Amino acid sequence: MTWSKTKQKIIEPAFSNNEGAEGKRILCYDEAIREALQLALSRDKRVFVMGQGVDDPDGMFGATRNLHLEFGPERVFDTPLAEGAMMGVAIGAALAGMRPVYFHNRPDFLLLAMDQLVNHAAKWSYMFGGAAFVPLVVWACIGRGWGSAAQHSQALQGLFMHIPGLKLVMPGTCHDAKGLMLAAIADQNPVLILDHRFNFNYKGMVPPEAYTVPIGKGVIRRKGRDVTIVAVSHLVIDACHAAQEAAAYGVEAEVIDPRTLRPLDEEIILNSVAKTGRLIIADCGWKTGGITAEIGAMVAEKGFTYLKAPIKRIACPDLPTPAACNLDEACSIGRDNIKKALLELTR
Amino acid sequence: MTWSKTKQKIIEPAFSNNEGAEGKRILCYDEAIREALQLALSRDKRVFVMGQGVDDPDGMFGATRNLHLEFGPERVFDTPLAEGAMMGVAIGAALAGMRPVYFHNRPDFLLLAMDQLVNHAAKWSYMFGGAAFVPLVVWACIGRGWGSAAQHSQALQGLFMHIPGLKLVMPGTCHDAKGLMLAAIADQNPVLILDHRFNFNYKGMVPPEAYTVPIGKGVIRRKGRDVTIVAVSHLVIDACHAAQEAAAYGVEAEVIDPRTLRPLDEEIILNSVAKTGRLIIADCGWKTGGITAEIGAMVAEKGFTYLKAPIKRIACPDLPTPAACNLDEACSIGRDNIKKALLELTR
Amino acid sequence: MKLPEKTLRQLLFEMMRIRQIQLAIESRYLENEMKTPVHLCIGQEAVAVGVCANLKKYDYINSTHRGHGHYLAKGGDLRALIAELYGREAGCSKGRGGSMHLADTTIGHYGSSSIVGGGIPIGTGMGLAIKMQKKNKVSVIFFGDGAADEGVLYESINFAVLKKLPVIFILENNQYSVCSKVSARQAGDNIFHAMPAGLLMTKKVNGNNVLDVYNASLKAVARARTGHGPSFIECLTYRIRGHAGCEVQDVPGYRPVGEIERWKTLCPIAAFRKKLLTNKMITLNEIKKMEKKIDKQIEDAFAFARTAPPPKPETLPLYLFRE
Amino acid sequence: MKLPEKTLRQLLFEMMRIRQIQLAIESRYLENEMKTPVHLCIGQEAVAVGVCANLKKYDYINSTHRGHGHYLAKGGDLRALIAELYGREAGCSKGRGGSMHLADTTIGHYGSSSIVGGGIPIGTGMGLAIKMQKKNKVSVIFFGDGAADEGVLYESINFAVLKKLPVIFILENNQYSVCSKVSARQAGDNIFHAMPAGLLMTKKVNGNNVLDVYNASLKAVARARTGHGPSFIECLTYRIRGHAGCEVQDVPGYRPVGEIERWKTLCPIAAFRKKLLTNKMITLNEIKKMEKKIDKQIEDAFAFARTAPPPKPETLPLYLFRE
Ligand SMILES: Cc1ncc(C[n+]2csc(CCOP(=O)(O)OP(=O)(O)O)c2C)c(N)n1
Ligand SMILES: Cc1ncc(C[n+]2csc(CCOP(=O)(O)OP(=O)(O)O)c2C)c(N)n1
Ligand SMILES: [Mg+2]
Ligand SMILES: [Mg+2]
Repeated sequence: MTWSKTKQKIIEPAFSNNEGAEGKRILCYDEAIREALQLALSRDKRVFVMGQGVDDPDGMFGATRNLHLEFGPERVFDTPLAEGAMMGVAIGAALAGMRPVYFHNRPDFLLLAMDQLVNHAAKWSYMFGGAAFVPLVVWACIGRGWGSAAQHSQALQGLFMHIPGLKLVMPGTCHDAKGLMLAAIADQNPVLILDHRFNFNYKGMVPPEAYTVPIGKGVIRRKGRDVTIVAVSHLVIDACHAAQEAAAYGVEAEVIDPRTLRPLDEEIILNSVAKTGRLIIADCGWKTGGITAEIGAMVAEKGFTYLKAPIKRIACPDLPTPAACNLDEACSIGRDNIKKALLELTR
Repeated sequence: MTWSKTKQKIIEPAFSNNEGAEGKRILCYDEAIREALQLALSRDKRVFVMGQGVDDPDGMFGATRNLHLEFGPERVFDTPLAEGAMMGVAIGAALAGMRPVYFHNRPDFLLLAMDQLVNHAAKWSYMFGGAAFVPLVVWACIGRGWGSAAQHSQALQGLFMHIPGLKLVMPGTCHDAKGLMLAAIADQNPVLILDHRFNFNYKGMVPPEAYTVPIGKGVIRRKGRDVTIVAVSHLVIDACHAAQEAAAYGVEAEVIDPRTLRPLDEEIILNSVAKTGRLIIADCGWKTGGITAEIGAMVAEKGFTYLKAPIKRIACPDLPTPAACNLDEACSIGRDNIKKALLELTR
Repeated sequence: MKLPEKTLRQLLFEMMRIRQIQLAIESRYLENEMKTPVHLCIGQEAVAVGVCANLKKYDYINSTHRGHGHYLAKGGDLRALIAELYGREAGCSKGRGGSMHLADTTIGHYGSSSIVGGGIPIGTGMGLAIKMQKKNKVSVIFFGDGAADEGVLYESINFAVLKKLPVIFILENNQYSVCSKVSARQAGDNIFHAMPAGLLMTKKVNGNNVLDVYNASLKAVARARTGHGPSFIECLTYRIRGHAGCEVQDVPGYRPVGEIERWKTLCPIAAFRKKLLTNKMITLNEIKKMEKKIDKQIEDAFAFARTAPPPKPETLPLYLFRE
Repeated sequence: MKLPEKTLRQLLFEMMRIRQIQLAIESRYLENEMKTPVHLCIGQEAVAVGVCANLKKYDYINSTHRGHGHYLAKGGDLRALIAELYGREAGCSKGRGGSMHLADTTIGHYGSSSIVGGGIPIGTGMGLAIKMQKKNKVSVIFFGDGAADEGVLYESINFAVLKKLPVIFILENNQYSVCSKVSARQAGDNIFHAMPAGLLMTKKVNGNNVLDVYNASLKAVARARTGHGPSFIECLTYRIRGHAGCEVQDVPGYRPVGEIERWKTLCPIAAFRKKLLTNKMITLNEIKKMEKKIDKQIEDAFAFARTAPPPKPETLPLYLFRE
């Protein structure tokens, strides 16, 4: 596959209501990712997919279903439970000319691979003055619910956003899930994709051909003049709904989906705040030192003069996730939290 | 040792010039830590010290020197290079009633133990509704220089600040190094202490008795009305010097040493910004998603109305550390960066 | 070694109890009231029971995501277990842990991890504490064949042997990690069986034979208590149900045809029951009585759990730190 | 096996070259111009040389913080090495890596990690790539006894055996990790020697005898090239200098009296030199010539490195990402 020739789609179709979707092909989120993998595997023999359970009968969240049958067990394979070494194996394979896609069904397990991911993958190109490089895609699913509790519910984007040398991608639509996966595989560098489990409920327009969505470019999902909401992953759709509801009160929110957290499209955020003067950041990770911290501080540093009001940070409470569903729900954030913040900020 | 009876010293002696130090005892930074360990080991037989090289002839940075001779190899011992398991071993010992102090000579190596530290130590008390708890001190030395390069120069406080359930301590003086170590050992929870290598050049007044410095309380190191500087670890002294120099230009900076990053003493920062209206945050870790992000966003959220100017974030460039000393130095931050920011902000 | 009849009957009772409790959970799981990912140990009861029968209340155990059996065999409170599955404040982890995070410190169970292999070094550290405190306890670590893929096992065994810790590593080899067979993940026979006996006592036993498990762990416990260091026991067994939750939730297609059926015929409880009956150490009637007794306990526990209150929302931030 | 004289002389030459280069670094290190933590391999030359003599240019090696010998034995450029130590743009890692992070992709050296054990899975992954690409290469991984404490070794060997990868694990056992003796960290003999030969070829050799190392790795390479999977070779050797840097920087007190002196008498170069001289395969004069030749190379490299420019400050952000 000649990645450089892959068409780049910058314009994202309207997605929350699938406006203009008539006659377009609609796929589920897992199908969109699977199609990206399928295309990459067919077009580029350097690409392979590894990870615990990728060859399970159901595939990983459906996204890898039967790929091992189509491409053989050499190119789509299960791994031992050895997250530390397997991350190193993926790095080594990338160094030696392959394009591994390494799936993890929880980011919690990435903590076993932090040394390889942070000390090795993220630093390799720099450390050797560009002599070698690591075209590696690491994919993990975040999300909570059903009492999964403290070790199976983390949304660790706040950790990974701190690491120079690692690109961090969090798609919010089916279209982007496919296009960002292909962009990540085409990238010459380590890219971490975090997909929220809730996203797997989405359907959306997904063009059948191979296309990439650029890493590092955000998109405005809804235009508005009063408040800017930067929302991450599944919260993009929540933010759009909240904005819709707030519109009834005369508040017009602009919703930005950054799509990539690192590199972050600071410009799109600053331009929006320049217009609205108000900023809400919504993230499903922990608050302290997380995504909302970086984006908030960035605006307080570079867009201070635009700000007419304090920034608002909506994020999960700084707690391990409790199992009991009433407590778990009390920790979750979504449309209502965003709406509340919107109305408070414009009151 | 009955920790609850240990005297708490909240007032920190003037330290940068050792004003009022006549007749007081002066110790080096390593001696201060060693004294804390020595006191803890003598008073509480649950306390033990483990870590690679703690029984080396020189001890770890001098801070563990000969403790194994005084307390025996059962209580002060070297470990295999197995950071993942050894962190778990320390946790298990803590659960079963011991008080381990686990030394690491670089935080880079903590990345091998992230699973145990983040998924286990930090979550254990919450996960079992308080049934069990982990009184564990993890100590690591940050710092750069002499071409130590990408894997031996990281200052990873930005990562650890994101973790609920982990206390994060970064002393800036000899006095605090001792008092915070004792407070950490007395604490019922996992505490991570990060000491900067530069601190080991410090001398300062250190009372001989056992005392603790409260975890979660910052201190004003210099009073001023124009700008608030929150500076971490060795940058506290740099900030004081920068403030001194800026005073010649009529700028009076207030320097805050938070001492603990998690829990953060938000009040002391907000009160200061309420007075000065200007904020500089100086940290020796990476900028994006690090300490300066959280403190900046916190003020933009809770102290927005006090702010008269954009916040300034002084931190290391978002790069792995290069070996070549001229590049390494270009990455380091210190007095001059702070002074420059001070003058820019008040111009 | 001949065991007293009382012990044998107790072993049977404990296995039956764990089985019946698991079945009760399974049958009620689809009501969607236990909102927690359960991992049943149906078919593996002999391991937990055979090991724990050798332990004192004060000994430590460390368990996994598949931990109901270990918790119960060690003497954990049944009501508190079921309440935990229902996410209640009265749960053994106050509803904060769920099925994968059980604890009962009064019986030496300080909590289990759902990170595969996560408990192994922790149990090793508890062994270190025992040695430093000069106590006469042992620390038993249960883990699966999946955990044996993880390097932390190697590191932990090395440390336990190095320091001669009173730690017993129980590899519960049910041959699968989720849908992944052990042969797809491990290169050969477990390398630890090749450790010199003087350093590490190693044994491989039929994990579906409670007496084999009992006898092997009896030796390991004796060794540990007398300061002779750690042991490693591999128990070959089989998970009859799906990885997570109950039979109907199992994905089809990853196990060879007939495998489950064959292992059902190797049921550790049926075999042992038959043996005791044949040897006239128990009567059918007595077994019936046991079943009834257990059913009553189960009814009681579910009734308790169902009506117990969930945690109060305002308690959400509690327990992050110990004061 | 009888080796051609040329090969034998080459082995001697390579070892001498590495030694003289290390000594030159040591003697100039205290000038404080090489601002990078060096780890000399004086005394361990036979390992790097004995192994690499069996490798082709396109084969991969993966090394450690103590990597000068591996880099040189594999054919890495000397000027680029010394320039790297001086932090120059002309260094093999453009001055970004320093002594612990050497790379030369033209000779299959894709960079080494200073995280102990960090390179082990990476080299294993390079073996995986070789297999997937159906190339006739091998991937050699050098690591120390300290790295053998780390679980990642266990995980990596398991994976290499499972997938029959063309990987050769070279454990360079110099008996210390910094000041910590191997017996203070490892419970017994290395467990991998107990792996069945069919799965993993294992050997223990005198790492100070270059021919022993050569012969063992010759077999391992043949095995790997013919698709028979991985090997594990433990080479017993000794680090004559301090852990980091030179003799004068070594902390006294952690090695038994006389140990260093004894190992100095077991010098791999002196022994091999004597052997060749005795067998009349080389003359003293020829050795002198070799020394001179090497000295000239060294002079040239240092002269080059000293005068080479450091990286330009404005290049600081380069290379974080590959475009
Ligand atoms: C470190 C880690 N990797 C992956 C998982 C996902 N996971 C949960 S249970 C499980 C199976 C573990 O198999 P095994 O240890 O044999 O235990 P069993 O389920 O068979 O009892 C896996 C892979 C996890 N929880 N932790
Ligand atoms: C994971 C990790 N832990 C600790 C260190 C600190 N350290 C650097 S070199 C070294 C010694 C390693 O010993 P060994 O692997 O035997 O190599 P040698 O120095 O003897 O060549 C140690 C402990 C490190 N770099 N990485
Ligand atoms: Mg299993
Ligand atoms: Mg060594």
